[in-house]
Amino acid sequence: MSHADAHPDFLRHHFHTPKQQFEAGKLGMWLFLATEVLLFGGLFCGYAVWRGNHPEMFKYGSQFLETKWGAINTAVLITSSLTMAAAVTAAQRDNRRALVTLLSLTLAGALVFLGIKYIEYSHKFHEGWFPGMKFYEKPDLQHAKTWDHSKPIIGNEPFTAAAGATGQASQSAAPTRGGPEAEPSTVALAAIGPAGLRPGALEPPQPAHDDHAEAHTTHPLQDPQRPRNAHMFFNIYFMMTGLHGLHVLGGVLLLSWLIIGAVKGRFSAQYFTPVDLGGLYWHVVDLIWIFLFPLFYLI
Amino acid sequence: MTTNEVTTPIESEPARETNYLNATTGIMSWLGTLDHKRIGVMYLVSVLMSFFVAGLFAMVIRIELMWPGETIIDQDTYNQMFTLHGAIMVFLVLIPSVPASLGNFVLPIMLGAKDVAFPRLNLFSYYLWVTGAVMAVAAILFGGVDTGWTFYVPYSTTGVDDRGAMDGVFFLTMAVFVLGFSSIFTGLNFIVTIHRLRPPGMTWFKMPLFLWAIYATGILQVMATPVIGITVLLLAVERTVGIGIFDPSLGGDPILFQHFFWFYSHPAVYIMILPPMGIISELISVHSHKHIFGYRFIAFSSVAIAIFSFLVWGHHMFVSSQSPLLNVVFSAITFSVAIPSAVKVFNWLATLYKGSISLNTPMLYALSFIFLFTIAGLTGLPLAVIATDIHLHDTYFVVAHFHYTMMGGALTGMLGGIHHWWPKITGRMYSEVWGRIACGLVFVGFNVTFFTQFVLGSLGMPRRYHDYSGPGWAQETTDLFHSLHFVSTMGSFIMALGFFLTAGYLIHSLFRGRRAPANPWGGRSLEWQCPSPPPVYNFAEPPHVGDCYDFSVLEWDEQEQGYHWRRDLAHDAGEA
Amino acid sequence: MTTESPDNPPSSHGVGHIVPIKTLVATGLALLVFTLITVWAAKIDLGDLNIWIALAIAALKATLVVLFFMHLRYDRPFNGIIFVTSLAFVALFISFALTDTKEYAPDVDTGNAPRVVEALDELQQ
Amino acid sequence: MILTNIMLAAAGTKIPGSIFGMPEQASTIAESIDWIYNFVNWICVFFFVLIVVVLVVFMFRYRRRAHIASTGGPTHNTPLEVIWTAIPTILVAPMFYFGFKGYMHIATPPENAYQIQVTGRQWSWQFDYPNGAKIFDGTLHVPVDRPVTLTMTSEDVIHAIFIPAFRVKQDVVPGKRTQLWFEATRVGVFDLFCAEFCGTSHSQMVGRVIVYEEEEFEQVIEDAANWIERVPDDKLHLAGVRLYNQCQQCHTIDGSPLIGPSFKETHDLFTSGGTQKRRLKDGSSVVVDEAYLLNSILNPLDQITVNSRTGKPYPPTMTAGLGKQLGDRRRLALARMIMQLDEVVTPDGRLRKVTEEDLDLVENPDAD
Ligand code: HEA
Ligand code: HEA
Ligand code: CUA
Ligand SMILES: [Cu+2]
Repeated sequence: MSHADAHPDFLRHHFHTPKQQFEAGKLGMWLFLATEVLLFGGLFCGYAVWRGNHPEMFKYGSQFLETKWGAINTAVLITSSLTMAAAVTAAQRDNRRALVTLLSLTLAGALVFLGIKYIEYSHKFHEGWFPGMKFYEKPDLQHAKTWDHSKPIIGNEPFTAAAGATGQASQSAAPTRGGPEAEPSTVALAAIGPAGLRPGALEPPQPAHDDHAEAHTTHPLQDPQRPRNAHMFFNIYFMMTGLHGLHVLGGVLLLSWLIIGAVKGRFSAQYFTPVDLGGLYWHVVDLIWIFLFPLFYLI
Repeated sequence: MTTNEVTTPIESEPARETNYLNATTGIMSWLGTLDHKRIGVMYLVSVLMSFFVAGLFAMVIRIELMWPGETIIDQDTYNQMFTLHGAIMVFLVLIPSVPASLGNFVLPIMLGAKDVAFPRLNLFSYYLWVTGAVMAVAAILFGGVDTGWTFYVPYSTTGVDDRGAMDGVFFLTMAVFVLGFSSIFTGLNFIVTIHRLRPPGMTWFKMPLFLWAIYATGILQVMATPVIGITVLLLAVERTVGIGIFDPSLGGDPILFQHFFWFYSHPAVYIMILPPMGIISELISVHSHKHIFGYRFIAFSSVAIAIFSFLVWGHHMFVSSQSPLLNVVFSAITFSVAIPSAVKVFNWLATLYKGSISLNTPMLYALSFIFLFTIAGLTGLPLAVIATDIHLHDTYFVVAHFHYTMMGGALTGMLGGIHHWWPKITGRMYSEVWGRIACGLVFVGFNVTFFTQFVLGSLGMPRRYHDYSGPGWAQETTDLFHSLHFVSTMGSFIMALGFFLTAGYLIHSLFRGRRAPANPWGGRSLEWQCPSPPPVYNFAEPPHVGDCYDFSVLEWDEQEQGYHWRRDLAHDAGEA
Repeated sequence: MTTESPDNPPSSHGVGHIVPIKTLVATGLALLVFTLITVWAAKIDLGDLNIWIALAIAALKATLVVLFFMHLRYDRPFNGIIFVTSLAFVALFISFALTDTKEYAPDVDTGNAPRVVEALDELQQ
Repeated sequence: MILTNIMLAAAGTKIPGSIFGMPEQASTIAESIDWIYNFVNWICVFFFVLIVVVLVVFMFRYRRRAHIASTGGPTHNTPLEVIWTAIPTILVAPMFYFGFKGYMHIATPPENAYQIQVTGRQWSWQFDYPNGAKIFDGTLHVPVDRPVTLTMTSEDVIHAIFIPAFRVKQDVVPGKRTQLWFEATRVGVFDLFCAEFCGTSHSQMVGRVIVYEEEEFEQVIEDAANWIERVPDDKLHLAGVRLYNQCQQCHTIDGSPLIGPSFKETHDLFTSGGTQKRRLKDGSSVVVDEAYLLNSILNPLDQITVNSRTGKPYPPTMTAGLGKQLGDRRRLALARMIMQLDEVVTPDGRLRKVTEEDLDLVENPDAD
């Protein structure tokens, strides 16, 4: 019974050997990563289906994302992944100074990434690309400078949609016999759908008072060429990058905790499990971004 | 190792050896415990409480349906009742039930380990469960939820006029999210434990079948649950800010939601049934004192069910306007799940052959499991046949089917497990007589309640109906449905009485029950080698691992009212 | 006591495999190069092919990360199996769900899609 | 099921249809579906009986007699296990096949079927016929022995049409057009249910299918298309009674608020001649007159009313679709009905029965 003679501090009572503990942790982490993959998998599925249905939304919407920022962020994450992997090696080699440095570099990478995302997001918000219908209902027209106040932001949309759909419906509907009640549309279709339950959604926002009249540039949302519901592209964009961003945020906390541990000297060649597992997590965050980047920025 | 524990009559109760229950005291020693056994017990208590609450809702549903017209509650309340009943039963009760309570308790002991791989994660899972439960309560307080447990869009995303409201649906979906992670962490923990904490000699094929079942469940928990997480997250975001993925007016696809939902929720039904199936494998073998028949087939059938179950979710969507191609594919694959299930049923029967069957309470539950699950599974077949499912979908036939699986199967199995391990968990024996009576009542009541619903469903009674009379209803239809609903409700009263009794005698046994011997039933798996209740770290030294279905090494001790190792074999029993 | 069960074989060296920094740096550089390639490839208009090329490069990058940064190359195969399984399930999910979108009211909800896609294509040429 | 049937038969309830509890057969596919159902169920019965008999026999034959381990018996038997893995595998194949064939039949509507458009909304059905007839009261009129295709969509949430006697069911999905077809084989009246949960009054979204002989059907549809035109103006409020079916899920006539304001309340406001006004969600109030009524039927969301009992606004459940579909004259009829509510409600608070004579439609009996 070797555990009786060598039971180091870090070894939890129900494990027999450090190796057993390490491998348990590692297996657990891989399983957790599998759940992360599936969690994002759901979003990727939503992306695939939506894009399959509405390629035009994606084509149009992605123009407003800047490839530059996306590419820089990709590079940042890859580099921080590299430093993270190196940190693990440093820990395994008992090189505490290198460990602390490398972890700090990784953390810096995470922060830069978040900073860039912040720039991108605020830029988008400023342009009026918000996640969710809810926000489109009440655009702050009074203080906005970039769009034409006299034109509705989305108000026209569901209406045209409904009209288009009903028009089609009446064509494909069974022949109608003239009569006082043979109104053109027999099947009012879809597009007004659930919006019918939500009164505000259909009403064009009230044109604002015209005291900011100098800002009469047409906003992309008012572009007549714009495909229906094109702003919905940004919903999936915000959902996916947002959830990814939350994971980066989680990574920031994790890395800070690791750095503290490393400074205190808690890790060694015998016990570097937290660094290793934290690294695995961080790489998966990188991995997901590797896919998000082309899917959103490079359409 | 415990064969020489002293038997004591109930009257004079001497202090016990320290065990996990009395090692430390005070409420904090429970709330902050890392001991898998205590966590298991906390789960058990919480899950049973939730079951009673949801059961109460079920009784309200049944009473409402007893007569045509509005009997006790109005339409909206009714809709909330079945939603909460379904959601609580599924997410708070059945998903965690067996793995997190009984599994937590016996898994490490069965393996011969001191604890699960990640005790803190284990406790964290429990508190996630509690958080989920609290949020479910919040959902009730914030206006309730009336979407059905399936949350189909667009109904669930457009229920209120004021979007963005933090209302019942929001809270319930977030509760499901949190509960999902509780379930994920439990499954993850168990997989790692089974992989990494098996002591020497405990090979894969020496593990009790219950652990195989838990392992297969773990796969499902880890691989399927994240999808419900993202589903409810999207739903909540869709409802609060209108993200549009599922909203047809914004270009979304409501059918996509159903894919999302069932991608998890179909595997989820096997998360519910696999562990009870594992329990049944144990019970059948132990209580007929005979080696399990076809160990490997049973073990692999668990894994097969787990894997197949990922491929069949579309059978819930045959009439949803899913593409015909998918309908056909999903129908075909659905049958594949029936085969490993059939293997299990036949192997259990073969285990009984030439057994020495004690018809005590756990065994009665096990036998009724076989009876009920056979009906449950077989009625799944007409549902899997597309042509007939078109008629049966969303009728009471489906309701009956899933109550037979979930209640007649999963819950019956769990009750069998609770009775089986009760002496081990509490150190007390319950009243065998009352146990059998209650089991009989539940069995009879259950069949009267839900068998009737098969007929009701075939005849066309749609589910989620508050009423079966009213301006549009034909009188004959109302009368027909009324007679059947009435019978069904009568059955549910019998069933409720059964549960009432069960709760009564179990609680009674806690205070008055006879002291349990280490091995009252003659079980051979490792948990019966440690005292009842077990000490804190389960085993001082690794126990003897052998064929866990070889009962010939045990003998009955009249004085102790339990089994112990045959004296002539004691030397190689690995005892201290 | 050592834990040896069929999937717990004794290993020659200590805990975990040490990946040399050199390997890591090489991997990192390769990843950066691939990033450049993918940005460049996106600029060429290949129609439907573009997305697949981008995804293929992404998959390649992901493989590198998993194999070297995440040590999977040196790790127990079982961990790899878990990861691949999760990917397989995602693929399964997406492919089934996508099969279904063809059914999604093509005549109702295409809106002005074809026209806009054409217009955009023209703009880019 | 057989057992329950016997039980219920003893209790005096008549169960129609097959022994496995299917309802009467009234469409061309019903018979084949029932055949498949019986086929699957007989296999199930066989296995069930087999399993239970074996279970019970073993249970008693091998009852525990002493505290001993079992007398032996096999621990496994691979050939046997392979056999009982194979048998179900073989048996499910025909099940799938018949289900598949039956489904393909259900899923492919015949080319020349009679077309009816269906719109589902919370919580009523609208059926539109090729001749312009629109039926709102949940009654689906169809000819016998002629394939009928329903082309369906929903204006709000998912609904489903379910006609048990025809063995058909199909979800009605917003944003999508789904189809359902059947060919009735018997003249008669059958149930029609909404089978997908759609909110509060889901259980009241039921209707009838009435199957007619061909000539009678033409007549009914003809009438349905234009009866309202033939009602003289002074009888329009009575015509409103006939249209009230689709309102009753939300609007009572006895003053109690349901999902929407009671017609009684609206009527009282109207008769007050403007002295009492209706309170609106936005805080303002409005005089209830004919113009207001017509507009609220057409554009219900324009002016959302406050529930006078709770002080909260009514949910915006009523879509504009319904009011539009009704057409001018039906809207007028409903408005008149509200205005003259006291003339259409009997002293005991029920709606008056309106006959053909009342509407001056006698010479051409109407079956709407
Ligand atoms: C624990 C839960 C559980 C389990 C184990 C099962 C098991 C099965 N279920 Fe069930 N099911 C549910 C819970 C469960 N189900 C729930 C909750 C719903 C409804 C959800 C909702 O809409 O709210 C549902 C709904 C449901 C549907 C959709 C119905 C509809 O809405 O239209 C279908 C359709 O295929 C189905 C099929 C099956 C099948 C084929 C099995 C198989 O696994 C059964 C296999 C078992 C056997 C076959 C019996 C044993 C074998 C023999 C005795 C040998 C002889 C066998 C043969 C000859 C094949 N189920
Ligand atoms: C674990 C799963 C589970 C379990 C165990 C049960 C248990 C029961 N269920 Fe449930 N049920 C579901 C899961 C479950 N159900 C789901 C998922 C749905 C679908 C919801 C949806 O459509 O969204 C559903 C729907 C459902 C319906 C259909 C509602 C509808 O479609 O309109 C009905 C109707 O009869 C019903 C009845 C019952 C009854 C009588 C019990 C009984 O077995 C309950 C017995 C338990 C008790 C009675 C409590 C304990 C006893 C006491 C506390 C004693 C004293 C109490 C009294 C006498 C009142 N259930
Ligand atoms: Cu419409 Cu249910
Ligand atoms: Cu299923």
